[in-house]
Formats: sequence, C-alpha cells, structure tokens
Amino acid sequence: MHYFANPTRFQRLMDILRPWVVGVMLAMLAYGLLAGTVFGPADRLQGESVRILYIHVPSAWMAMFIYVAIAAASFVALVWRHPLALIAARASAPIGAVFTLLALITGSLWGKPTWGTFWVWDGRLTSVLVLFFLYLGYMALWQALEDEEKAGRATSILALVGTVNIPIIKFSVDWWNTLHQPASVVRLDGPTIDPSMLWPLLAMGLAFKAYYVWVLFARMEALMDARRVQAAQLRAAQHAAGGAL
Amino acid sequence: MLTLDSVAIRRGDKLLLTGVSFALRAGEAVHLKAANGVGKSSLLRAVAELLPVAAGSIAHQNAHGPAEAADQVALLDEQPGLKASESLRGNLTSLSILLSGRTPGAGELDAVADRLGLAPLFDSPVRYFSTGQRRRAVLARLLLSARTLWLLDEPYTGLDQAGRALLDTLIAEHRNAGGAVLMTHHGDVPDMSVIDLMGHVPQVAPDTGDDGERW
Amino acid sequence: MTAFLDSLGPHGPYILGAYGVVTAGLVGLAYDSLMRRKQWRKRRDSARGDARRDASNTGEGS
Amino acid sequence: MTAWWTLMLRDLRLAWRSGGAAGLSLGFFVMATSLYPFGLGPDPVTLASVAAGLIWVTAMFAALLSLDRLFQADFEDGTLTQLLLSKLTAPGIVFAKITAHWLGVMLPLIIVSPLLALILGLPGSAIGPLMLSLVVGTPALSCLGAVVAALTVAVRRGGALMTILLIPLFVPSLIFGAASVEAGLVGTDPSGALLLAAAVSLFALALAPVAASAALRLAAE
Repeated sequence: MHYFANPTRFQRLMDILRPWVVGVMLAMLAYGLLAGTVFGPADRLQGESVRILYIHVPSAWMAMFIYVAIAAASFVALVWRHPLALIAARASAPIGAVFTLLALITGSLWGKPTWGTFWVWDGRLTSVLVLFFLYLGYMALWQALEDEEKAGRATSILALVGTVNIPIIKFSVDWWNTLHQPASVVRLDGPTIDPSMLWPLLAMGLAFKAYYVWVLFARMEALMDARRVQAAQLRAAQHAAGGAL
Repeated sequence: MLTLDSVAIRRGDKLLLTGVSFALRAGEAVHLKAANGVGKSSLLRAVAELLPVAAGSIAHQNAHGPAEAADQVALLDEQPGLKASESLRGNLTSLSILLSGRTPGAGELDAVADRLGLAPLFDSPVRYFSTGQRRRAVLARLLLSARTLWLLDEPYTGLDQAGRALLDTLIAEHRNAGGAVLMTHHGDVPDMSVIDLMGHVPQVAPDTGDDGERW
Repeated sequence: MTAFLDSLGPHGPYILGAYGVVTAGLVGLAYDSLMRRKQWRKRRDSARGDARRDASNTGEGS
Repeated sequence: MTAWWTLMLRDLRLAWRSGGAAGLSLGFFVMATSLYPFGLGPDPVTLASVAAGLIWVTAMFAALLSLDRLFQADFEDGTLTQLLLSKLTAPGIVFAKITAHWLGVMLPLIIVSPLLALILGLPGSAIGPLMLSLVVGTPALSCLGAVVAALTVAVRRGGALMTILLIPLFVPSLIFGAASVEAGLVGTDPSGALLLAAAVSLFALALAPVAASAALRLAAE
C-alpha cells in the first residue's frame, strides 16, 4: 500500500487506468441505456415510469458505496497516516453528495406518477435524505478547519462515526416507516426484478462506478496539485527568509 | 528522567526541527535557546506527549523504569490553564487533585499562596487578576502538581523582577529535591546547560524538480 | 419525435425529467472536476516555474 | 474525592454559573415550546397530536445550544492541556464532560418537560411516558454531542457547524423517543420504542469516549 503513497507514482497509475475506466463506463452506459431504458420492457404495474429505475437505483447504490469508500479511506488515513487515502476521501465526498441528490430527485420524479406526490416519506428515500445530510456535514467540516493536516484527521473521525451510525439510522427510519406505513405502498424497486431488467440495471450500476473512479481521479489530481502549489509557496517563503529567521 | 533521540518536529507540512538529542537526569536542567517561531513550544508539547514526533523518539523514565509523560510532567505554557470564573482556591484545589491525585490540605494551599504573594487574592475569581498575578497563580499550580519533570515555555514572560527571582529559587529548590527542568527562553539563563535549537532547523531548498516522496 | 413521446405514455415528462436531471448532474460534475484539474495543473506548473527562476537567481547572486 | 468526580462536579458548577450553558438551554426550551401554539393555533386537539414530537425536537436544539462550549471553553484557557496531563485518561475526561452535561443541561429540561406538556395540551397520562422517554433517550444527545464538540473544538463559530453534523446522528433518538410517547397516547405498548431509545443511548455511550478522546488529542496537538 505504501508503494502508491508516492504521489507521482500514483499519478502514473491513474494515467494507465484512466482509458480503461472511461472505456468500461461508456460500454456499460451504452448497453444499460439501450437494453434497459430504450428497449427494455415496461413494468406491468407502473408502466413506462419504471424506466427511471435504471438511473434511480444505481444513484442510490453509489450514494451508499461512496460513503463507505470514504469511511474506508478515512480508516486507512487515520491508522497509517496515508496522505493519498485522505485526498481520495476528500475528493469522493462531492461525488457522493451529487449521487445522493440525484437519487433523491429521481426518487421523487418516480414517486409522482406512482403515488401522485413528489415527496413520500418512504423508508429508503428518507434514509438517502439523512445520508445527504451526512455528506454535507463531512464537507462542511473540511471547509471549517484551516489546518489542512488536522482537518484530515478530524474529518476521518467524523466519517467513521457517521458510518457506524448509518445502520442505526437506517434501522430507525425503516422502523419508523413501518410504524407510520400508509396502506400498501408500491416499493420503489418494484416487485422482484426479472432478468430482462436486471442486466441493464447492473450494467448501469457498473457504469456509475466507472464514472465515479474517472471523476475521482480528476478531483484527486486537482487536490494533489493544490497541495504541491501550497508546498512550493511555503518553501519559497521559507527560502526567501533564508531558511529560517 | 528523559531522553530524546534525534527528534524531529513537524507542524502541518512544515518540518520545524530535526536531530534534537539530549538526556535529562534528576536534578539537571536544560535551557532550549531559540528565537520565536522556531518550534520550541512544539518541542515541549512533544515531550509532554501531546504532539506526536515526526521522527526520532522521546522516552520518559522514573525511579521504577519507563514511565508516561502524564505521570511526571508539569507543563507551563502561555495559556494559564485556570478557570476565570472560579476563585484561585477553587482552581488550585481542583487542579492539584487532578494533577497530583490527592486533595491539598488548607494549610498547604495557604502556604503556597503566601509563598507567591497571592494570599490576599486567594478567594477572588482569577478573572480579576493582573497578568503578573495570573502568572504567579500558574506557578502555584506548578508547585501543587507534585510533578518531577517541569516543562517551562518562556516562564519569565509576564513576571516582574521579583517574580523572576522567585521562579529561579523555585527551580533551584525543585532541582535540589531531585526534580528536573526543561525550559525554553530566547534570552540567557543562569547555570543551565544550553542547547541552541537554531542548529536544528532544516535548511530548505526551493522546489525545482520532481517531488518524489515530498509534495 | 412526438411518436417517441407518446410511446413513453402519460408519464413521459417525468421520465425525461429524471434522465435530464441525471445527465445534467453527472456532466456538470465531470466538467467541474476536469476544469478544476486543468486549472490547478496550470497553477502548479507556474508555481514550479517561479521556484526554478528563484533558485537560478540566488544561485548566481550568492 | 477522585479526580473524575472533581472534574465532573467542577463542570457541573460551571454549567450553572454565569456564562454557563445550562440556564440558556433551559430558557430556550421553555420559550421555544411555548412559541408553537402561536404558529399552530391554540386548539388543544391539534397541539396534543404533535406535542411529543415538538418537545423532543426542541429538547434536541436546547442540547445543541449547550454543546458547542463543552470543550471549547477548556481549549481556549489551556485547561484542556492540563486535563490531558492529569491523572485522568482522555476517555475519562470525555465521560466526565458527558455526565456533567447530562446532569447540568438535560436533566433540568426533563424536570421542566411536564409543564410544557401541559401547555401543549398533552394529557396527564402521557407526562410519565414523556419524561421516561427523555430520561432514556437524551444520554445519546450528550454522548454524540460530545464527539462532535470535540471534533469542532478548533473551529471558531463551531455552533452552526455542529448542528449540521449532529442532526443526522440525532434521528434515531428522536424517532424512538417521540414514538414511545405516541404509543403511550394511543394505548399501545411503548416498551419497544423505549428499549430501542435506550439501546441507542447505550451505543452512543460506548462510542463517545473512544471517538471524542481521539478528537480531543487531535485538537490539543
């Protein structure tokens, strides 16, 4: 793991992987959209609006996946003081927040035709809403602390605390949902998904993951260069001061 | 009491000090001489195990063998560490229980207060103390903490002439009783072995080439 | 085009709306990330350039 | 008297002294709760149906008001450094702070809550379950609050930031706390929700000393 701790070596790795990542993304996207959205079967109950499933469900998957990725990177950063893991976590947060927001918007756009209202306190949607707040909190803490190094460790602790609480929040929201459950509500991902829908859905899931890696690389490189500019300025200031006072 | 082996101190991305090594035995005192901003306060916090070292090692020992900083260190830095809304008596009672683990007798408290000339202010809140009185109150905490290793960061600041003389005698008494002192001061200090930290500041070359491990 | 819209049934606008939002969101995020990378890469190169000039000046000066 | 009790009682004293947060939170709790009828109308039936939830949400905000100074006061005057060098371990310090906060700030809210239940038209029978739910659920607020307070100790205007960080973490306590009072009203058995609220509090109690002491050590560097 420390082999890639060196920023320049990691950058070369990213350059090698990037074409493959983009390739997978485009291929999966093409298959998912064509086989699912355009030519896929309509749902017996919901009719055409089930096509939103192909972007709503993968977005919700990514929202959860990225938060767990941030927690894993934060754990590595805290235990082994790995600077790149920290940069990966920090670069991932905005991507996760966007996916969470998209999951919420597509969820409500899907809810409208199915239940006639834009927002329904369905257990899963509510959990995604709370997850969105966790993302906002994580990013807000990065902004609030000036000292870069301390901010890294404080946000890592927050991410771990957040992750540990997610199952509890999820359980409490589902428990709360069944408590106030209106009559039979059509579950968001419909009845069991038959294969003709499943494969395009998985393809879209993979496409979103590849998209995440691709954008993550770009944002990480931006953060790494920002660190280098900062370090260069620091050294220039020190050098101008003749090494020290 | 304390051994430092090629210790390096880092603040964020900036490497402040490298290669600091010395040992401190009972009764001895070391004066870390350095201008402000070089990192002497950070070095003291590292010795107090509040700040991890960037490299090298800091080892505490007491009579029975290896020890923790929290067992034997008393730290005096620019912050008073006193609750402004509490009386000096309340502050010192709590702090001596917290630091030395035993409740000070009333007589003991009064003796320390007299020693430092704070008796008249003993029951008034620390908020109304002048800077000099506040610094003397911090010295009272130092005496009551019953700790063997004193880490003093610019202890003379805020003390008048009489206060400085008092501090010197307290240090001498502490050393005679088998304690040790590690002190930072930009000026000169009588009969202490001096370590000039300016020699330990890494020279910095501007960043020109590939940054390799560094940023 | 209208045939396509009709084929989507009564909920067509919601479907298109959802895909529109997702496309806008993902393209926007990708665009922001790529611009951010290019901008910082430029600033790093210029910062590194200044450093080399400083080094060469002080080299001759001292 | 052991070091732990010294720290806890000192913080309890300070919470109620001028500048302390306890009086502030209590005042906020009473005033905010009595504000709702102006918005929702005086009809006791509508008020009673939402009273439990309103009291719980307001109790959470009252807790938030007092949490951002939990460690910041000690951080600013250097006491935190002395505490970390004291006989107490970092988790011990955190636990003392949590206890002082719960006794100093949350308990008074619980003691006053029957008064507010009456104002909001909650039937007398629900006052017992309400107080029980607060006793069982609010420890989680103090514990999670201590963690986030330790994380934001170096942030100047940390109060607003803390609210953003804490609200998602407070959701389970709110859900189970308010639900246990609802159950009491409707006549169903509230013990399920109460036990879950207690479980959340116990979990937070186990998590807080570990997470908060790591954050404290970080802040004191």
